[in-house]
Amino acid sequence: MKYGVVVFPGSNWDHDCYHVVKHVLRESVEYLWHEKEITNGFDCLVLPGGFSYGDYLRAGALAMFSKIMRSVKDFADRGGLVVGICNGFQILLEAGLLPGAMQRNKTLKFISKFTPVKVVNNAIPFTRKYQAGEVLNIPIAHAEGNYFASDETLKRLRDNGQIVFQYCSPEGEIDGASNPNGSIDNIAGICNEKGNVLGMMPHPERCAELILGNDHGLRVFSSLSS
Amino acid sequence: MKAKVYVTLKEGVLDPQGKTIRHALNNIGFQGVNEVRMGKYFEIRLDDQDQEAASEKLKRICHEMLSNPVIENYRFEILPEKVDL
Amino acid sequence: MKAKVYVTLKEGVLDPQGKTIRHALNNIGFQGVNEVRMGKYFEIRLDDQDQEAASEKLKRICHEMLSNPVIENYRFEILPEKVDL
Amino acid sequence: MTETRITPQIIAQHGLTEEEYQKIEKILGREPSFTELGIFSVMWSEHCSYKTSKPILDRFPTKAPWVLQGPGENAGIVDIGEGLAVVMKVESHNHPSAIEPYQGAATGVGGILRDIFTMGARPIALLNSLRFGDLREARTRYLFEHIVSGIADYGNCMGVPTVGGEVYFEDCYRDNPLVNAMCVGIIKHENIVKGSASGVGNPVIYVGSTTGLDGIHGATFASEELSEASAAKRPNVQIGDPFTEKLLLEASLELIKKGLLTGIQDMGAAGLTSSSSEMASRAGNGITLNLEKVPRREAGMTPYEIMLSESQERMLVVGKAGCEREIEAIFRKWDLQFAVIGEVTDDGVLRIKEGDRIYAEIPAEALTDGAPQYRQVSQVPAYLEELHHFDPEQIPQPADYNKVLIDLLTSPSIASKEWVYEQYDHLVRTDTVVLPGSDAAVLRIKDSELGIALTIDGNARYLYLDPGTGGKSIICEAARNLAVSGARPLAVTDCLNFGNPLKPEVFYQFERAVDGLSEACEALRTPVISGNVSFYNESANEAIYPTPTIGMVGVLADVSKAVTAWFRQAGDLVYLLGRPDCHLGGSEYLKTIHGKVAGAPPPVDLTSELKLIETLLLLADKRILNSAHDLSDGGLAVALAESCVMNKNNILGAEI
Repeated sequence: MKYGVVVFPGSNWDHDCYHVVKHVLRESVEYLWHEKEITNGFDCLVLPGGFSYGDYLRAGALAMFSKIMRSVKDFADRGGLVVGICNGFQILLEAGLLPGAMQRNKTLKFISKFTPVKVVNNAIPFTRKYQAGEVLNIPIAHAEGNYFASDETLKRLRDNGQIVFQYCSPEGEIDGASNPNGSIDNIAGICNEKGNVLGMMPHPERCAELILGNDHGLRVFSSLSS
Repeated sequence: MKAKVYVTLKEGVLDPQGKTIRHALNNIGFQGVNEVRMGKYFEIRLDDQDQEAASEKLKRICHEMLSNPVIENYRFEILPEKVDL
Repeated sequence: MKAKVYVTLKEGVLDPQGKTIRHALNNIGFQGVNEVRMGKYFEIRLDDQDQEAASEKLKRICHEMLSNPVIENYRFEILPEKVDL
Repeated sequence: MTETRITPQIIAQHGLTEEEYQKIEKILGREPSFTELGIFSVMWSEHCSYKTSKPILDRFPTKAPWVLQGPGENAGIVDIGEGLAVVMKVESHNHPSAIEPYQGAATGVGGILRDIFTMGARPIALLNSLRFGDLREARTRYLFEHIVSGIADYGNCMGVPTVGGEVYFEDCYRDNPLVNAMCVGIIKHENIVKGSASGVGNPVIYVGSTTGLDGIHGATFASEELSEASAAKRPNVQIGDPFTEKLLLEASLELIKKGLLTGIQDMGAAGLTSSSSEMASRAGNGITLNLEKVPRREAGMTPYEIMLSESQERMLVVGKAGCEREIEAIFRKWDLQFAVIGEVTDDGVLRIKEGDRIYAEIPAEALTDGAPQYRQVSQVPAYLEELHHFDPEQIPQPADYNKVLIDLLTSPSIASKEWVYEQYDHLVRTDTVVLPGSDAAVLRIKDSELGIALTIDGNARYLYLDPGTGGKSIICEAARNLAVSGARPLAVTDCLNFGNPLKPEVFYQFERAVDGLSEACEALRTPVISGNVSFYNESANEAIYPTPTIGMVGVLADVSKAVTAWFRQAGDLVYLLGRPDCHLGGSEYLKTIHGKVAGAPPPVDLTSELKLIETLLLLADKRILNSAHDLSDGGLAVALAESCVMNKNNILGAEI
């Protein structure tokens, strides 16, 4: 597996995704500067968390115009694996690679804490090594994670099984009480129809080593290897 | 050429900030505030002298960058340079 | 009664967002964008029927909550109810 | 070269005394120009020259085998082994935060971050110490909410985790909140860079945001130089731009890693003036600046305004001659504005030119070390006598101990600060092993077994009642917070927040506090490696409590041996270490339950404190402890309660 971690001006989590892939998974990985074209030979692109362009105007709004995004789109269209984490997810939404949009958390505050998340679809390349319905405890850290989608988009997401992760209670209940940011249907992560592009707000790279609390997030990456 | 751009949320799209502000206003004693919707306001200064060209350019700027078509509408007004904003 | 409120940064106060947006617009080929200033826009619906009372209330709402008097100015327009926003 | 005529009134409005002005004339051998007067007034201000506090600050112990850089540079540096070092400093941004809480606090974080990465270190953690008035007042809630979100937004955007801190509520801070921001970075010894303009002929490069009229201190009066219009346009609030700062961070580290520069410094207080004169004087060289090359935001800015502007997110870099092309390529990569605005000279003079007209020619050393030092009068505060007449016997035994414990646990200063730190990203960089809420934050270092522990502590009430003992006790508290977490305390960075030093009672508090702090730093072998002094903190023209806040770093030989503060499993034994004698003086119990601030703080026995620390380190090293928690505000009962409920996934009880 060859990973490419895209670095936008303002990306913060590029180091951490790179670390997990290189040192924990022991797979090959390279940084991809946002002004470069993507050469072939990559199996998975990671759009990391952070504050690309300071999240000015809208989270992820300005990063969408980086040169690299054109080749990220082509890569995805050709079936390449793309995962957007937190800011990366926001960029995928702004770029139209995933449907819907992010709004400010209902509390209007930045939220940083470990949060129970349920694996709803374990049939895409990123979630193969999870059980369906498995409850993970993954950190979230964002101010704009309140996912919105129109009714017909929501219907399509449900019908095609494109909802991959949902916020839940420690026991797995999906209800208002366990929704940290007001996201519609407690949505924490979705994929495109083909299932090769995943966007998720929780940070799997932050819980990929036991020393950091748990390794629930590691399988989002390790599911891709054989 | 100067332009004013208003970017607002589409009907039916929840407005967490507007809702919180209305709630806060009631808490500090403002009665009769039925609804608050929050959007973005831009003042842009363009070189173009010609109204048509400026309007064309603004359309693309608003559509491609300043607004997110999934959840937002935009409106703009173009004012001749000498008008004080 | 409906009101439109515009909250903008005072002159001389740095606007990092406006600066970055203008820079991004130039980068993607929009020439002649000299300045972008970003502010907030509110649409508020009030119970008050009387223009005077509404205006008085709006002044306090803007001063106490919608704007930060240290770095921001505000302006508002009041429109009779039936006008479509 | 003269511009405006210098009058006694202009001198006074620049905060300079008649004697100081005469000393300036002696240094220059002539009358100063208006721009020179502005430069002297800022460099000889209390904030930049420490002229009132320096004689006292010299009492701090600053040496130890592991100290690589003590006070005097952008930040202090300590060795932690394996060729690695920790860079650390704390700064205050109290007055700007009282004017505009969100931007004031945000730019405070921005400033302290720059002090760290200008030493060549990658910032890896932020902490903050905040103090407010009574939460029942709307203004206090407003300051509290906006200061916290200002700190959160800036730190989160920079991708540096905020891992710890403290928040206290005391009436004396009502109009004068305290915002102390601490930053820690990590660096390999060979990458350490000093803020000095070495290498005659090297280019002096300005990089970052454009220069505006914001934050120009000193005289705000009308003269030819400062037209009424510019005075009106001169907002006294600086706006933070964390995105530009993130670009500055990455570009600076890249420059340093590639060895393309000999010195770099943040344009902090007094902007271009302090950065250029300090870098020149440290290297024993001079700097010539051509102001027409300075990127600016406003047209028609005068040399006076350019030299004194405090616009944010700007750095001064001394590049290696010949490397200009590579340096500029890195700035372009990170889309940063830059300009070569001068060069290093060998005459030790700060020369300011615009075009070919010279506006200032001042020996750099006179600016950085020439300020006169003052011996203030010190006098025992009258309140001390009266407050020490406190007889604990007359405090009635509580009728309902449960209610007292609940009242203590719900008092804002003791209650959980989760509402605060949940707004801070404390996990970015995936190194945070012990999260906020325990006694100290612990971070791992990738590719090493080492760990570092961080805390920031203060107890203003103890110092109010006895500055000397209070000073000793907060050093011990910080050291204990590290030791209970399994880390050996190494060094201190201090933020000394006090009232007006010209008041003898305040100066007594300052002097006694520094003595107490010094004595404890000496005994516990935690030298002071950096710090900051903030005077003139007044509330309703009454001084705040004497409030030093102590940032301390400790090291763990093996980060897997870190210890946390919450109980782990039923059946474990609970030990109380240290002398269990009882003191109510200055306690939270006395304040919260009886509304009294009186008595003397508990006496401090430094030798037994050192023994306690050594014991805790031994226990942690042998992995005997399941948890360890420091007794501080609220005493034993609160500490036990906290250990029971801190871990929400595993709430336990305790039988004592």
